[in-house]
Amino acid sequence: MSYREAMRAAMREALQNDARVVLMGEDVGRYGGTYAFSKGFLAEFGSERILDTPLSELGFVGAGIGAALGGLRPIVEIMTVNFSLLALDQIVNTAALFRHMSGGQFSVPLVIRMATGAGRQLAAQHSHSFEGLYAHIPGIKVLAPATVQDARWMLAPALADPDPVVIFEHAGLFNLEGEVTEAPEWDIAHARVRRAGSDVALITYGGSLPKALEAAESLCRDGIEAEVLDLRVLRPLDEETLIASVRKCRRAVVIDENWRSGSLAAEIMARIMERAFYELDAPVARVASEEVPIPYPRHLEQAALPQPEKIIAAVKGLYA
Amino acid sequence: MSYREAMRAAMREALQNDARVVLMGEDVGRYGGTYAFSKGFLAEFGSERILDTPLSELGFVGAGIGAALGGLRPIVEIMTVNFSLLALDQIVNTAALFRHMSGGQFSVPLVIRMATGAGRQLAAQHSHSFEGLYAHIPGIKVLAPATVQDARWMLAPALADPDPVVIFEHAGLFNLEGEVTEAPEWDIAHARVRRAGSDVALITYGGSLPKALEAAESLCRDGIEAEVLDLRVLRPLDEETLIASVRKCRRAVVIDENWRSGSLAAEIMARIMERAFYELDAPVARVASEEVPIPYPRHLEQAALPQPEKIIAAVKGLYA
Amino acid sequence: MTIDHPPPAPTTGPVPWEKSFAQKMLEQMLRIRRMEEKCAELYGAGKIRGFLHLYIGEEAIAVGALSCLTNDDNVVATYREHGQALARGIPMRALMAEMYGKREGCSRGRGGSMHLFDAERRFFGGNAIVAGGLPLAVGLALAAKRLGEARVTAVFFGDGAVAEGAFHEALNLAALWRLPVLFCCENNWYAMGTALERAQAETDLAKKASAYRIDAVACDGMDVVACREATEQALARLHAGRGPQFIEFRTYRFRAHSMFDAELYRDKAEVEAWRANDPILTFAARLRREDKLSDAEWAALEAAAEAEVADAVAFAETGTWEPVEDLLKDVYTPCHA
Amino acid sequence: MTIDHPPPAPTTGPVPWEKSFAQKMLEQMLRIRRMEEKCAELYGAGKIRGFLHLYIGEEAIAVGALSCLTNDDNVVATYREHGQALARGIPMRALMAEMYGKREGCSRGRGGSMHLFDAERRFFGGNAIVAGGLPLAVGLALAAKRLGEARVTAVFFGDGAVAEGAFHEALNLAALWRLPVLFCCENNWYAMGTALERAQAETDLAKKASAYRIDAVACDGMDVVACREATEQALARLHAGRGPQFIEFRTYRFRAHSMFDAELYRDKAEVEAWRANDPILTFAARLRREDKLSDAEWAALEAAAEAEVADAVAFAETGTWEPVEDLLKDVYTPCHA
Ligand SMILES: Cc1ncc(C[n+]2csc(CCOP(=O)(O)OP(=O)(O)O)c2C)c(N)n1
Ligand SMILES: Cc1ncc(C[n+]2csc(CCOP(=O)(O)OP(=O)(O)O)c2C)c(N)n1
Ligand SMILES: [Mg+2]
Ligand SMILES: [Mg+2]
Repeated sequence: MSYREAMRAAMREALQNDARVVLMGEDVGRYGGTYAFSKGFLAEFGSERILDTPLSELGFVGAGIGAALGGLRPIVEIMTVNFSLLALDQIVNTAALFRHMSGGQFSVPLVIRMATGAGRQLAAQHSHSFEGLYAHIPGIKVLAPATVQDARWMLAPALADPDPVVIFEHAGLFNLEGEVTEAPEWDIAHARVRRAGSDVALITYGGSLPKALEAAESLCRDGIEAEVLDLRVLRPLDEETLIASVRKCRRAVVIDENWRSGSLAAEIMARIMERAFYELDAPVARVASEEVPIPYPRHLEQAALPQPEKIIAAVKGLYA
Repeated sequence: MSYREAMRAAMREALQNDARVVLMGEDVGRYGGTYAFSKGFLAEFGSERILDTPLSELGFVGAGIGAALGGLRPIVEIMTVNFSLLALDQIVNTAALFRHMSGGQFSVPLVIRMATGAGRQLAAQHSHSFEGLYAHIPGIKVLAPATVQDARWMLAPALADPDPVVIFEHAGLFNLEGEVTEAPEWDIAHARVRRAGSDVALITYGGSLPKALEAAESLCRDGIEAEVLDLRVLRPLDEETLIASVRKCRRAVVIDENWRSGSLAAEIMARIMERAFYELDAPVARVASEEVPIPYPRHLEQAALPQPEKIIAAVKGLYA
Repeated sequence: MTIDHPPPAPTTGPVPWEKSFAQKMLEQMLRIRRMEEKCAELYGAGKIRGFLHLYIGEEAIAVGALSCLTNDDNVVATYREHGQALARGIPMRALMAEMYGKREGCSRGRGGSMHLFDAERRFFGGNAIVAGGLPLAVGLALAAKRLGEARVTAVFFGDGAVAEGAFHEALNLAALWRLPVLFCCENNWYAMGTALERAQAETDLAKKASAYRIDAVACDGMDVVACREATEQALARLHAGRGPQFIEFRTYRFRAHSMFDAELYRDKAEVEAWRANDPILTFAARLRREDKLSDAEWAALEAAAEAEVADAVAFAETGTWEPVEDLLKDVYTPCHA
Repeated sequence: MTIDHPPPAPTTGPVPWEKSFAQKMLEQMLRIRRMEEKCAELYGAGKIRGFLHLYIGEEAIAVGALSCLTNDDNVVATYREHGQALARGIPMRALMAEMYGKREGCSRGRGGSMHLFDAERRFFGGNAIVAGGLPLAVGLALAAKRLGEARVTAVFFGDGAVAEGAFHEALNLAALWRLPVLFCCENNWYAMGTALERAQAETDLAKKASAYRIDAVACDGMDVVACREATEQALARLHAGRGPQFIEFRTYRFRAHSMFDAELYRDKAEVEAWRANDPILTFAARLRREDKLSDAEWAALEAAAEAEVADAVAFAETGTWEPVEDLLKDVYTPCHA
């Protein structure tokens, strides 16, 4: 099954199992979803459950928050992370703070999904990656399904979570094919080792996971056994699993499509500094996006993004 | 002179020296500025230069961008960082990207000022610190005047800069008194050592600088000579000065009012990891805000924020 | 001397209410007034901190509008929400304790004056981002509609909020989806120091709202009778299936915007002119004229309000501080809450 | 069979223009059409990548409206801006090279189809955040007014943009400050797959705009004559001191929203009905009837457009790729630029 199909299956299941679940966002209905994630849903579930919204990111995200407070279990789709900045005030100042500033009286059981990432030549305004920015906000949880299995099984626990959960789906993964189990195997609290290794920990998430795995295969041929850790949950971070990998390998490279400065990778490096400094054989390195708005031409876009070769070079740099 | 007076003097000078400079924002005119920064300006410069805007953060920041492109040199005041999320789309997707996506044809000579920080019991929605978030964005520059001198002299070079500059003014500093030189002493590209020391580098900026200095005085009494580095420029970071301090002291604590995870402090730690790992005698520690929306009661608010005692404890922890 | 925003003439007409109900309305306004006067005092004494926005002068709106709602309805308010909170039935003790930041406060002390909440009374804040509560209200109404609940969501906001994009998006959504939202715009002519005419190209806010195909009316926000009637009529239209409703309550804040405000932007004469239209005094005068309020009854109401305020302050004073060890509480919902 | 958004009857009335000017307008529309048809082909061939939004069917608007502007005026457009870019005078070569991502492109290849820019021609993008260009236009107009420049800022945006808060804030600011902005709303009835009536409570967009106290009119966006006249009249009102102006151009996109669109949301019959109102063919037919266009002239226009397209493609093909070493260029302005 593809990542897209997995996400579709997860949404259908949610809509079938719980009448309180609604899907709302731009073009989720008639159009079938910008990326065809909800094709056919309008016919299957009706316009009471599948709500096409006007172009009003701030408004409909805020409405999703209110709907969650009012007893629904909304899945709000923001077409892409690029447009989510328009809604950020509601996500931060309402969704994330509501429970705290009400002294714990209200929870906001809201799921926000958005496509993220670059790589399809969509240029500066359509290629952002703001996972680190969202992972900075107390009060929300942030997930990054990087495998078909996670695309299939992360949504249900996110909907079951009493607090706002933001799910980042990297557009580069949508056609990825993979196995899916019959039942969920894993929770939404832990990172997961995708490839065991002992020489270097490649720590990553989302759209960079395939690149890290590719780099690991290549490194293996050079005799370096890389462990690939998929963070999966970007807030709150599963620090124990992260530190365990680093302790085991004593070397680490963080791969992150966020712009380098202030990336989520920086936070990972800070955690390692705090918890595993004395166990490191070399400074942790990072492979992140270059500090440039993503350019349109393919060669420049690819040069701006993390790539397997850069990961390999960074790993080799640790041995220099 | 106070920080407030210094900022006022800087703005008056800018308005006097360059007819293209306009000040725009909520209540900058009749009200005299939320924090009285522009009291009397409307009478002095007229309503063509001092523009009260409706409550429309996205709109008037976007208008500021357009005005900069059109030949003005706008100072756009966003009342506080808390409301800046409403304008973030324009800041990121228009101001920061414009030069790049036009292939270098247009620059956006815009200055955005905003009050930041907690400490005045304004509770969850009015106590944010998003410096790290802004410092993540290529295409803009980010300044944090932490002294009266910088409040006086950072605005002119920011206005002279051809690119968008965001200035964070910590509300806890407004009544700070300090000396001001007749002419600018320092550029807006470098960090600055505010107190020389050799045992530990306290790296900070903005509203946390006085706290770091206070901690340094106390540590001195215990025989620890702390160097206090004021970053001043949060993007692009002055990595050389930062690394030089760390190399000299071999120990460092980063103090940052951002929430701990994904703070600007994380980026500083990452840079140190990358550049000075082998020169460290202990892992770099950080003192940041606790991961909680800022609570209203004073004792909880203060407990959530960086404090001199926490800095001292963190420094002592490096020797444990 | 011309006044930028002249008040309407104080209403003198008959009060179409029974004595007991009329006195209840008066009492509600008086309770808000006395509580807030005490808050101002406590602010001066450093007992209340942060931002404090007083509702003094605008009491007729909260009292008149909320008197039409049922316990099942939802209320969303702003940072200037003491009046709504009290009129909604949150005990004054819990409000005062909240302003002190005490654990016994209605938001357990975490929120303060700007963030009053009460789940039991369906009071959804206390939202201090201007216009931030509007999309929230739309969502609450959406949930009610989808879940087949009869409840209405009343959302309060100022004239300043009308300029925000959130206002536009929320009104459009509510109208498009025909949601049971009652938009209550408290037009006090100023957003901090910015007068309506310097913030809005169209200063007729009801007209502005009607451009979203929403029924919109303006009413005298200094007259509790008018406020209640406008709300009743709007609710009737809403229940008749005419979709969301908008009421512009024309009012005035007698005090500064917050406790840090030199009031450079408005004329003392304007403030005085509106003060002459005090919603409590004019209503009391009407009741007296109609023999619905005796001197003794007025004195009793005064005494009761003052006693309640004193009791609330005592309650807040003896309230407890949440221990610092609990700092990280309520960022997330505990697993087995 | 009913059609959700029926087209107006094709205009058949006389063309009030001299032959040469009329032919120039036709030529402009044709150049856009042929260029875009080629773009679609090149997209299929993988030469153009990313998102490609075609203007086919809407050409009368860009051509008619921009024909009224001077070189000193400002133009702000969206991601569907090939038509405006070409009508504004950006050479087709530079546009095509940009769509290829070549250094010779009008944005040096960095922008692609959605980010066409030209400083010399005061063409401020190519903005791909829906409604994002509106506040920008307000600011450009503010600068012009403050600097005493006579220029007007024309900003193009779709019907979908009208729902965004940015629209609301921008219109209010422009009206409040009486800025020289010409708001050009291209109402093609759909925002991606969302029909206007499922996005807007008030579907009369000119009426909506007039709620900001802005002069607002609707015009037949399939008729280049009507587009030009509406723009001329709006500019006349603007220059007469009536403040910003709003024109709703009613039009239709003949193609899919972008190259990834199964068009599940609209009826083929609706598309066909509008195609029968093709702005180029109907205008050409009118000119023929009035003897302002001969077969030979039409053939010559066609041939010229095709030659220009072929030349532009050849130019783009032989264009160069910016070296990877320059990746970090133009994030900031070089110190001694
Ligand atoms: C988005 C946002 N911008 C600015 C502020 C600061 N602020 C708080 S209240 C206020 C004025 C609001 O005026 P209005 O909506 O008329 O309500 P009023 O205070 O008059 O009741 C402003 C500017 C804010 N809280 N939120
Ligand atoms: C803020 C924002 N939200 C969503 C999108 C994705 N998107 C691109 S074009 C479009 C439809 C816009 O419709 P309209 O304004 O009518 O213009 P048209 O494409 O019809 O010319 C959408 C939803 C975007 N680019 N920006
Ligand atoms: Mg007001
Ligand atoms: Mg459209």
